Amino acid sequence: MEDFYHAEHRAEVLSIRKVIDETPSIRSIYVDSSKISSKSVPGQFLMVWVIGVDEIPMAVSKAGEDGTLGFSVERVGDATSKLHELEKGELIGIRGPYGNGFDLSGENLLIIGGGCGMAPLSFAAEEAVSEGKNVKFILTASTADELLFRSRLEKLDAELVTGTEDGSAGIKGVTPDVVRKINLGDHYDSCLLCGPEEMMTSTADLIDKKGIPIQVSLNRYMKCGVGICGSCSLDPSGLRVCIEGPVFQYEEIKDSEFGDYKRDSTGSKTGIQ
Amino acid sequence: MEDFYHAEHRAEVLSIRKVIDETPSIRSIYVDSSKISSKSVPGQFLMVWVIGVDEIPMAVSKAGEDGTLGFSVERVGDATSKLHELEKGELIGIRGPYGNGFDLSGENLLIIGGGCGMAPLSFAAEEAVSEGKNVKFILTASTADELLFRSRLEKLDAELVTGTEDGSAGIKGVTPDVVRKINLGDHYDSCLLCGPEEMMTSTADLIDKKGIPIQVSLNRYMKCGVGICGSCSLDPSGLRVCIEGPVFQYEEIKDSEFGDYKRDSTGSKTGIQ
Amino acid sequence: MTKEKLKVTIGTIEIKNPTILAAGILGQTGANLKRVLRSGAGAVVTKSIGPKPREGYSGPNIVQTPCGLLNAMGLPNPGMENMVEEIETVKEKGGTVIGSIFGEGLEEFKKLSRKMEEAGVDAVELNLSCPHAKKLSTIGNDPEMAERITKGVSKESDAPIWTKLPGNTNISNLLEVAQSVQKAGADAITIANTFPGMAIDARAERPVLGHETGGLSGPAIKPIALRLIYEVYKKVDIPIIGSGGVMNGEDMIEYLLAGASAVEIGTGIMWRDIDIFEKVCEEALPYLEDRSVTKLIGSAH
Amino acid sequence: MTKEKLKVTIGTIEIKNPTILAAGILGQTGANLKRVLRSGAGAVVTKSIGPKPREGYSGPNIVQTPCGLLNAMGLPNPGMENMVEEIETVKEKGGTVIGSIFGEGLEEFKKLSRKMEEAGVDAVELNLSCPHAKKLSTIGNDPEMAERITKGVSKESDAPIWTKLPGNTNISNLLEVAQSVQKAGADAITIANTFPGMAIDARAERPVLGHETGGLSGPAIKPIALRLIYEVYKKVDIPIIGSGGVMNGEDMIEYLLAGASAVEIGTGIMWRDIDIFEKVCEEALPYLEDRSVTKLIGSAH
Ligand SMILES: Cc1cc2nc3c(=O)[nH]c(=O)nc-3n(C[C@H](O)[C@H](O)[C@H](O)COP(=O)(O)OP(=O)(O)OC[C@H]3O[C@@H](n4cnc5c(N)ncnc54)[C@H](O)[C@@H]3O)c2cc1C
Ligand SMILES: Cc1cc2nc3c(=O)[nH]c(=O)nc-3n(C[C@H](O)[C@H](O)[C@H](O)COP(=O)(O)OP(=O)(O)OC[C@H]3O[C@@H](n4cnc5c(N)ncnc54)[C@H](O)[C@@H]3O)c2cc1C
Ligand SMILES: Cc1cc2nc3c(=O)[nH]c(=O)nc-3n(C[C@H](O)[C@H](O)[C@H](O)COP(=O)(O)O)c2cc1C
Ligand SMILES: Cc1cc2nc3c(=O)[nH]c(=O)nc-3n(C[C@H](O)[C@H](O)[C@H](O)COP(=O)(O)O)c2cc1C
Ligand code: FES
Ligand code: FES
Repeated sequence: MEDFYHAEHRAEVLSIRKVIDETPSIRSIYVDSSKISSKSVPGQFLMVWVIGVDEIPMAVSKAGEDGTLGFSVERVGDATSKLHELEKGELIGIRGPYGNGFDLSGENLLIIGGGCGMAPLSFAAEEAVSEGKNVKFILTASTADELLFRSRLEKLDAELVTGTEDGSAGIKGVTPDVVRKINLGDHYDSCLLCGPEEMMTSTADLIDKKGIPIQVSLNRYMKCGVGICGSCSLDPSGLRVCIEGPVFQYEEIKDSEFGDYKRDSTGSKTGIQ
Repeated sequence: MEDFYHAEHRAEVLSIRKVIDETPSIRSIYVDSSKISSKSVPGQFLMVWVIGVDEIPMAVSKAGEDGTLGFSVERVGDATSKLHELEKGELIGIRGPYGNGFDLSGENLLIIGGGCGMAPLSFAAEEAVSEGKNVKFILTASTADELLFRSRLEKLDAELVTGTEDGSAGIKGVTPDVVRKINLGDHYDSCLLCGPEEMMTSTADLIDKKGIPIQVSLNRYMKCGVGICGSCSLDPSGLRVCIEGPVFQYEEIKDSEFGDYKRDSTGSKTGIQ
Repeated sequence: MTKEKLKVTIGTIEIKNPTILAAGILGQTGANLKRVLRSGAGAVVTKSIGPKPREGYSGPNIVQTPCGLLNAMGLPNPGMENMVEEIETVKEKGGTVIGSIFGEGLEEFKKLSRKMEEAGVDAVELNLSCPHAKKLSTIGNDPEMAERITKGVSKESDAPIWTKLPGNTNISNLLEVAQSVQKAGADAITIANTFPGMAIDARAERPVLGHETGGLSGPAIKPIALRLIYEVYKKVDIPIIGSGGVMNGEDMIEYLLAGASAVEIGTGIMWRDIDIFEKVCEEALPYLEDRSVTKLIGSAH
Repeated sequence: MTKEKLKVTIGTIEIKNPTILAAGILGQTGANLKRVLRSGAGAVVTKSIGPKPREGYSGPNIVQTPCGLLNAMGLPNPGMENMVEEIETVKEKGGTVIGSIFGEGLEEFKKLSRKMEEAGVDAVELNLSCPHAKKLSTIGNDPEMAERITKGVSKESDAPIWTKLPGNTNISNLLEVAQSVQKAGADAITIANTFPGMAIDARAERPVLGHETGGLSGPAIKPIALRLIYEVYKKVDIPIIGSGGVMNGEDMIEYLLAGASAVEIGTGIMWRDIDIFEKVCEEALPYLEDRSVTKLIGSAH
């Protein structure tokens, strides 16, 4: 078939190879697609067609050399609930990968994740460790049960700190509390941050004061993933989270809508939570 | 620009770089297109857009490494007459090259051309000689004036025989007469033949008896050049002159319409002259 | 059995697989039609034939566009008299042949249809996509004219009548025409033809095609044609033949799911050569699993 | 001077070059519009805005096809109230902004147009490509409705009115609409919008788009849209804005030669990014030689 016939932005419909219920609200879904998997780097995302329901962005949480492609879904509404119902053998559509991904250069990386933000970060941590870097990982959640990928990270040759809001595991407190309580140096080349937006702003503030360059992975309403619908753009720059992001240098977006507001499916401004 | 955007079968509009009046009825036209020239081999043809008039097939008579692309036009009707009027700097459109081209394998080649058939054959002869082959070229025409590319061929390290119907140059007689009159061995690996259809059938008959494999270059009404309109197809095989030809092994088409009839622009059968 | 799964019936005609050579591609000589049948097509449609030999337009007759092809052939054809001979050479060898015809009005359509039947075709396809009375529009955009011609021809003919409608993106207009044509007795509807289009050369500063405008075919138009079939399928009960940009097995499956009983393939030959029919069938098989083609028709609804 | 050559006027509006951001692409926030203006666009059209915030359809909202893109966004937009704010942030910085609106009937169109004027737009574009009373058809295929809305809005408004017509391949129908709209006082006509189309997934056995059908844009449709402009140019005297598949400078020149005074660019951004406007202008320059853009308009006729 001729080259031109290839439609990059058309979902590949695949059958689910494996589902794993990671926490009470998060499930990982795995499919086989060497086409997409081989192109994916940590921080990039997929557009996942939940057939009959919707198409939504999901960070790549695993991209194996054998073609394994995984993402991890928190149940929050229609499409994510449907993803929690699907079983092995059922079909989903996937296009991507999209976005820029994390910059993993430097020797010493600090990675801080909250809730579902762990999905791209675990992938990033594995990649960094396999490249021989020193990684310190701070894993936080509301409660012990919700600590995503804890055992996956424990297997890694990295320093792991856990924290929970209710103290059911690790250090007690919200993410910035946890960061404050541990003895964090300033020798990191880069800090990777992903989680709920409030967690990101409060944590970034702290880390920024230490002079460590921060990369934050943003979450905005996405309809196209290819940079034309404009639903994911940031004020006041017009940077598109699906193209120029989802990972931004904190410097770039410090003075943007980040932490202040986002937009809903109509394009109207709405709160960040 | 993306690959898919490339429309192979769309004319490149070019300004004429040079015209040469070769004989009273034949003119050569040269343009610069390394894109087309670099892909052209002897025996292939171009679809030439005579802007405002028509688009017609023309054999490549020159394809230089510097991007020079040439063809030679006999004035027979509207489009060819217009080509005889155009001057340096005026625009024509060209798409191609199309068709299969001659097979120049073997050490000893016999090349026989009549009239405008010399156009692809001169290109073939030059190519063969440059590859170190032994070439015998029989150049025929109605009269001395119409011996196309005579001086071009004289410059070549090849054996040249000329013949004219009126005897004004070389051996007197129609092509098969000329062939008969010279002492032609049977040591040729291949004979390349191009000219008016009657000349080709009568000459092929002669050469075939010597057991020399013959390649004939056919001329049929062409509207598309890309194998879909069907106007150039041969009976009874349905072989398309624009795709599977214009060069055929004589064996392949001996028992076809070749020499018998062809089709006009309506697709109706008509005489070969 | 694999081959059995590909069989489809269009009204009373059974064809061995759902790939059909589209009208106007390699279709005006018996030799061409036979070659395409040998290459695996389930059936072949002839070039659209008129009463007299016709030259068509001056070139350029084609020009490629992104993922598409524009053509303005101008319906060149050898005329019905000559065509009968060509068709007979095909029917001698066997294979399903559909005779495509175009005319100026009902009487001409009737006469041409009769001749096609005499030549032995398995069905007659009425090409209603040529401009008629109205200068720029086509018979196929006019519900009354389309009905009148379909009814007139089908009443007098023994062969099944397929009415081929133009690609018309004014969907309510197209649905009206499709329903009229069904009422008039058409045995099947073919949708679409090429879509009117043009290319202009930026250096020559004039239209590329000799006829200035032409018809767009190929993968570029597939989404548009597919949607027309999807909508028409909801409104008519006769079989639909899909046409527009079928390049591979997946494309054919899309058309079947939308509601087509078979597909006509034309421009695809330019990219994938004459054995595209065999290739498309091969590529479609995995999607069938253990089902027959007929089970898929319309099941995307 | 190079830059001077690119200037065009559309009625009373002068824009620095003939590339305009098409409606619905990156057009619902002030930040986006400003970014596109900074990237070299001669003007920007906003997303089509309705009276209230609107969510649009469930995804998938887009799917790529050969050389094209299908979208079914469902006209999501923040509503006129919110949009006024966004537009004001653009006008503060300068630059030509066209406000696109869609409504259910004349009164809504009038109200929206008034709001757009208050927000400071340089012109209002009426999007007549949305299905209205007739379930599947659009206002823009109905000459009376199109005339009524254009006339009603333009009578009351100070800003120039551009009427945007749907891609309608029933050309006599389209010409009728174009002439009605001119009579009704439109200052310019934009042609075309996307062409209705769809994609079906062969494995999922259902339409890909959440809304099942959508609109086809991109290079695939260029030949069709170009021909509509070519035909409409012969019949109207007001400026025409071409839209459909402009990817490079050569494409823009083709549109100008066909009769467009400027082009709207949308989907091209997907392949060539936001600076496509600058790129298109650069690439067009060699074709101009020593002429200004205006000299080329309609000269393929
Ligand atoms: C780049 C990126 C990566 C993401 N990665 C993950 C991940 O790895 N795991 C995960 O669980 N979630 C991830 N999300 C969030 C996820 O996309 C939403 O939770 C999901 O779309 C909700 O869909 P729903 O139909 O279940 O919810 P709905 O009921 O439709 O909405 C619930 C909330 O989810 C958000 N949302 C809904 N649709 C979208 C959309 N199309 N784009 C963005 N947000 C939307 C809105 O804030 C909405 O209020 C990511 C989002 C982005 C932008
Ligand atoms: C593969 C191929 C290579 C050719 N190479 C050359 C060449 O190198 N030099 C050369 O002078 N001629 C060549 N010809 C023949 C040339 O194409 C015709 O002479 C030319 O098309 C006549 O066009 P016209 O408008 O001047 O004549 P018209 O007045 O249109 O017709 C005169 C005769 O030319 C032939 N002809 C017309 N149009 C076509 C067409 N589209 N395709 C084929 N034949 C046509 C017909 O036999 C017709 O009767 C070649 C033809 C083919 C098929
Ligand atoms: C060169 C060419 C000639 C055509 N001639 C005819 C014709 O004579 N009659 C007709 O009904 N359709 C004709 N068509 C339309 C095709 O039959 C077909 O409907 C259309 O090309 C779409 O299918 P495709 O994309 O597979 O080519 C022609 C198409 C092409 C490309
Ligand atoms: C994602 C998307 C959204 C669109 N939204 C609108 C819209 O709101 N209003 C409108 O008039 N046209 C809309 N259009 C049509 C475009 O303005 C444009 O006319 C069409 O896409 C053809 O141009 P293109 O090929 O350059 O994209 C939209 C197109 C796309 C691709
Ligand atoms: S999701 Fe459409 S522009 Fe980012
Ligand atoms: S010229 Fe059209 S098939 Fe050969």
